[in-house]
Amino acid sequence: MKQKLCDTVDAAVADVPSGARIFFGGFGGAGFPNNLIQALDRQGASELTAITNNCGSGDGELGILFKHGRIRSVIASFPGPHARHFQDLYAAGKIALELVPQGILCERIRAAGAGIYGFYAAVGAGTPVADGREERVIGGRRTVFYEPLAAEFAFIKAWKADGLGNLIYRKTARNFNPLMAVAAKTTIVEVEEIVSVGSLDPEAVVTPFVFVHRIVQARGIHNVVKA
Amino acid sequence: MKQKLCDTVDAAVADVPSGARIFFGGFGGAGFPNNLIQALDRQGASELTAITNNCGSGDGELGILFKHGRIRSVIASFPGPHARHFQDLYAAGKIALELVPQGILCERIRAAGAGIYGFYAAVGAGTPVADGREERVIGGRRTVFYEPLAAEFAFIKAWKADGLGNLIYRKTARNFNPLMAVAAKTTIVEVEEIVSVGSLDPEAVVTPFVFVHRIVQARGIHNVVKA
Amino acid sequence: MSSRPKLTREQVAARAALELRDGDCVNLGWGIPNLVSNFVPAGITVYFHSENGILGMGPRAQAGEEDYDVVDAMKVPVTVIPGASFFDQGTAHLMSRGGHLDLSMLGGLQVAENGDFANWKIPGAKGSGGIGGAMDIATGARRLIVCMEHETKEGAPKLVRRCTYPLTALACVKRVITDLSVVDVTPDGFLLREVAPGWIPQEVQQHTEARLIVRGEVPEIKLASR
Amino acid sequence: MSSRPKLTREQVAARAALELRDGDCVNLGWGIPNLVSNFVPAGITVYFHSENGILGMGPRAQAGEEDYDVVDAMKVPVTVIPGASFFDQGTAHLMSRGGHLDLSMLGGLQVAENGDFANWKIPGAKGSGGIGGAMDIATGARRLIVCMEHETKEGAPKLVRRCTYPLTALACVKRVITDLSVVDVTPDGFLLREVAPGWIPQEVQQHTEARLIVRGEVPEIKLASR
Repeated sequence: MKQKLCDTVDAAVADVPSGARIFFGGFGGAGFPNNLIQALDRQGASELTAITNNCGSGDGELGILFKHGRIRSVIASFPGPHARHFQDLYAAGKIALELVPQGILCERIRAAGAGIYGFYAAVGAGTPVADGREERVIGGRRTVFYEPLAAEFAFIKAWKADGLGNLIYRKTARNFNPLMAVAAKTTIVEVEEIVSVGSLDPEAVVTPFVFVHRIVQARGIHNVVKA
Repeated sequence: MKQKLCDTVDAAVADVPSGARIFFGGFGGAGFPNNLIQALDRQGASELTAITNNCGSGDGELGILFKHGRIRSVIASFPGPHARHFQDLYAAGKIALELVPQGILCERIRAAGAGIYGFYAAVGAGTPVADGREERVIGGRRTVFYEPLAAEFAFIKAWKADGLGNLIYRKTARNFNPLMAVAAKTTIVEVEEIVSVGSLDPEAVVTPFVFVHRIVQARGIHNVVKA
Repeated sequence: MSSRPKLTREQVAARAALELRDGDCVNLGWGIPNLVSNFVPAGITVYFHSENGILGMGPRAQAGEEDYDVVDAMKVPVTVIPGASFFDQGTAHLMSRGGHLDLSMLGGLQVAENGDFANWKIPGAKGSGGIGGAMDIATGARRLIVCMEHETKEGAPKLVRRCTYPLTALACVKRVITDLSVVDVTPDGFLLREVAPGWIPQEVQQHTEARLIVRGEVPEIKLASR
Repeated sequence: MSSRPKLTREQVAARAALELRDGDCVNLGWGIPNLVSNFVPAGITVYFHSENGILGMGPRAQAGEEDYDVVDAMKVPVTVIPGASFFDQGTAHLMSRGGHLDLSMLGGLQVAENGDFANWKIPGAKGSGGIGGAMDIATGARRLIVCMEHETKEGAPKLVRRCTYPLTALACVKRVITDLSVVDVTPDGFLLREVAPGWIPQEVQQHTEARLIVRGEVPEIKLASR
């Protein structure tokens, strides 16, 4: 049987090489794999490509990786004005950025996991997002071609995992996490709690274990101090 | 507030016009909207296009609609050797059939609901499914273009609905039902039980109510006699 | 020029709230739209959609009762109402892009008389900018209402003949609600529906680059009482 | 020709079961593959995938304990094992088409020496035919093993130079397990790995249209003991 449980977040990210392409889950402060991100920072891999909705708040979330110059390229929907370290690097021309509409970001990630080689959507037609992209009129509507977005690693956060890697999420901490789980070669999840196999309701599982490769129970850095 | 609850299955399908294009959920005997199907048969609309995985077993499931000549066109993955009435009509040249690979059928339906105007997949390349379709090599792989599949109505089966139309399904009776729910102009669901708004766990809802337009509690024709 | 004041942001939001119908599923974007939920008319229930995966978002969480796993698209801890559901961000945008929401309201930088819409980038502004969910929401909206100031702080018109800012989506806006007017996008251009109290159409036109079509009497904006 | 019998369907399934590894997620198609779950080697756990939305499908339900909302792709009431999950058919095929399953086993009509595969339609057969999940599963399979009789009932070869039947998928088969042999698809063509007990490579070749590459001694098929 494949052993997926890792003892520490550091062990879980130990083999991430420089130059890796990584999904990072999380949105609006919820569902960020903050402990994995901190471990990756300690590990020191650099020249990373980050696929993420946004680029951190100050030193928080992805901020620390920008602060320490680990990331050279970003594919994101909304880097964010509070992503200070990212914005500094961007202003200095030290980082490449591809802006993707948020729902299209979701679909491009899902497509990579679903064996879809690209799709057309009306989103982005007539906007700078369409620059350099194929356009096609379908059903009378201007549409734009989007290719899938895969990654070598997904860093995600879930609420509970069983020992196999079946996952459930907590409320809006779900966000990008289940989508990213399906599209990475190696999906690494940090969870609040590990439960026994068979204790999750089969109908309530959001991410079936086939999409999960490493599981680590993380204690320490939460998204925010909860009330 | 929109009133979605229908008193009877007959009321729920009363306005389906001849020539309508309808999704029918269900797979392997589970999750078929059998009571809605029977009501549609009583209602008498004809020249229908059915989008479905299969075409019934004898008189069961969709069988009755073929028996009574209600359907003129089928888009299906596996009509089935036991779909006797369909097969008779097909052999007599009285019915049009488009065969679609099952997972592609799912994706084409989902695409219609998701604002996706078409996609490429390797599935079907080099097979009769690709006849008449655009092919494109993407990332070294031969792929085929698939357009979305929308419908005017979705006939689906769920386990429980609340009064708003939030749905949960039971085990493998889920199958195509949540996919079809998102892609029809009017989604009609038959359920075993209607529960009060607020009694379904927000995290367990599979089909949020925004996709559901009519709800009817159906008693009578079950998929099979349960043990 | 009129000496009457323009509407406050809250008043614009209050007027926008009159667009809500009982049972509607509605996405509210950043800016003035974010205030609209404070003015839902009495006696109706509106199911607010948040692109991070909520349908049925309720008011902000009370101090001390915040759950930081229940946040809106602006990171604010919120509540949910009975009948709410949680789902992933892709499903949230399937709803928005797929045309499943009854109504979407977004803040805006420019709206053109053909319905083109710009709300995410001011040319020359510093920083990376960001798109967020606006493009999916605007493109897929069944009914998109833009709520914004009628002019920029510098007095530049925002209801324009052609957008000069990078677009969010083509020909998507149905109605614009500003601190001076309510304007519909029609095949003929902008149709002036309502003016701010004390303002007359000619005055509003002076603050507008695009031509405003006026048909008969233009009533004053009625504010929601609450 | 050998006087030794060919393997039974159960024996083919038993041989195929030796391909299973502990913890594998596996889809089993119609025909001989459907029997494989009866021969899972002792001491390992395999998570069977069903395209109607199960990962972790267990044995058939006992008589009297059937739940007709828990069926496999052949409509048979089944059980689930600890760690199982239910999901919609689209997610089930995201798994298959997206390359997430460790192993897929399908029944076959023809396999070509370039790995092309036909399993859904016999030219001229009556009826509409049907594709089902086979194309998604075959196209997306990380490792596709075809389990079938070596020849048709009429004695026509099924391991062929080029498929003449309508294809299921291009260049997708990795291994074929038949009642006469185990054959791998390699860049050079079919490599004969094992032969049925009592058979020799030359005899198997006589039942095969495509050329079988033989490298050294070809061992006999060992059947799972259970």
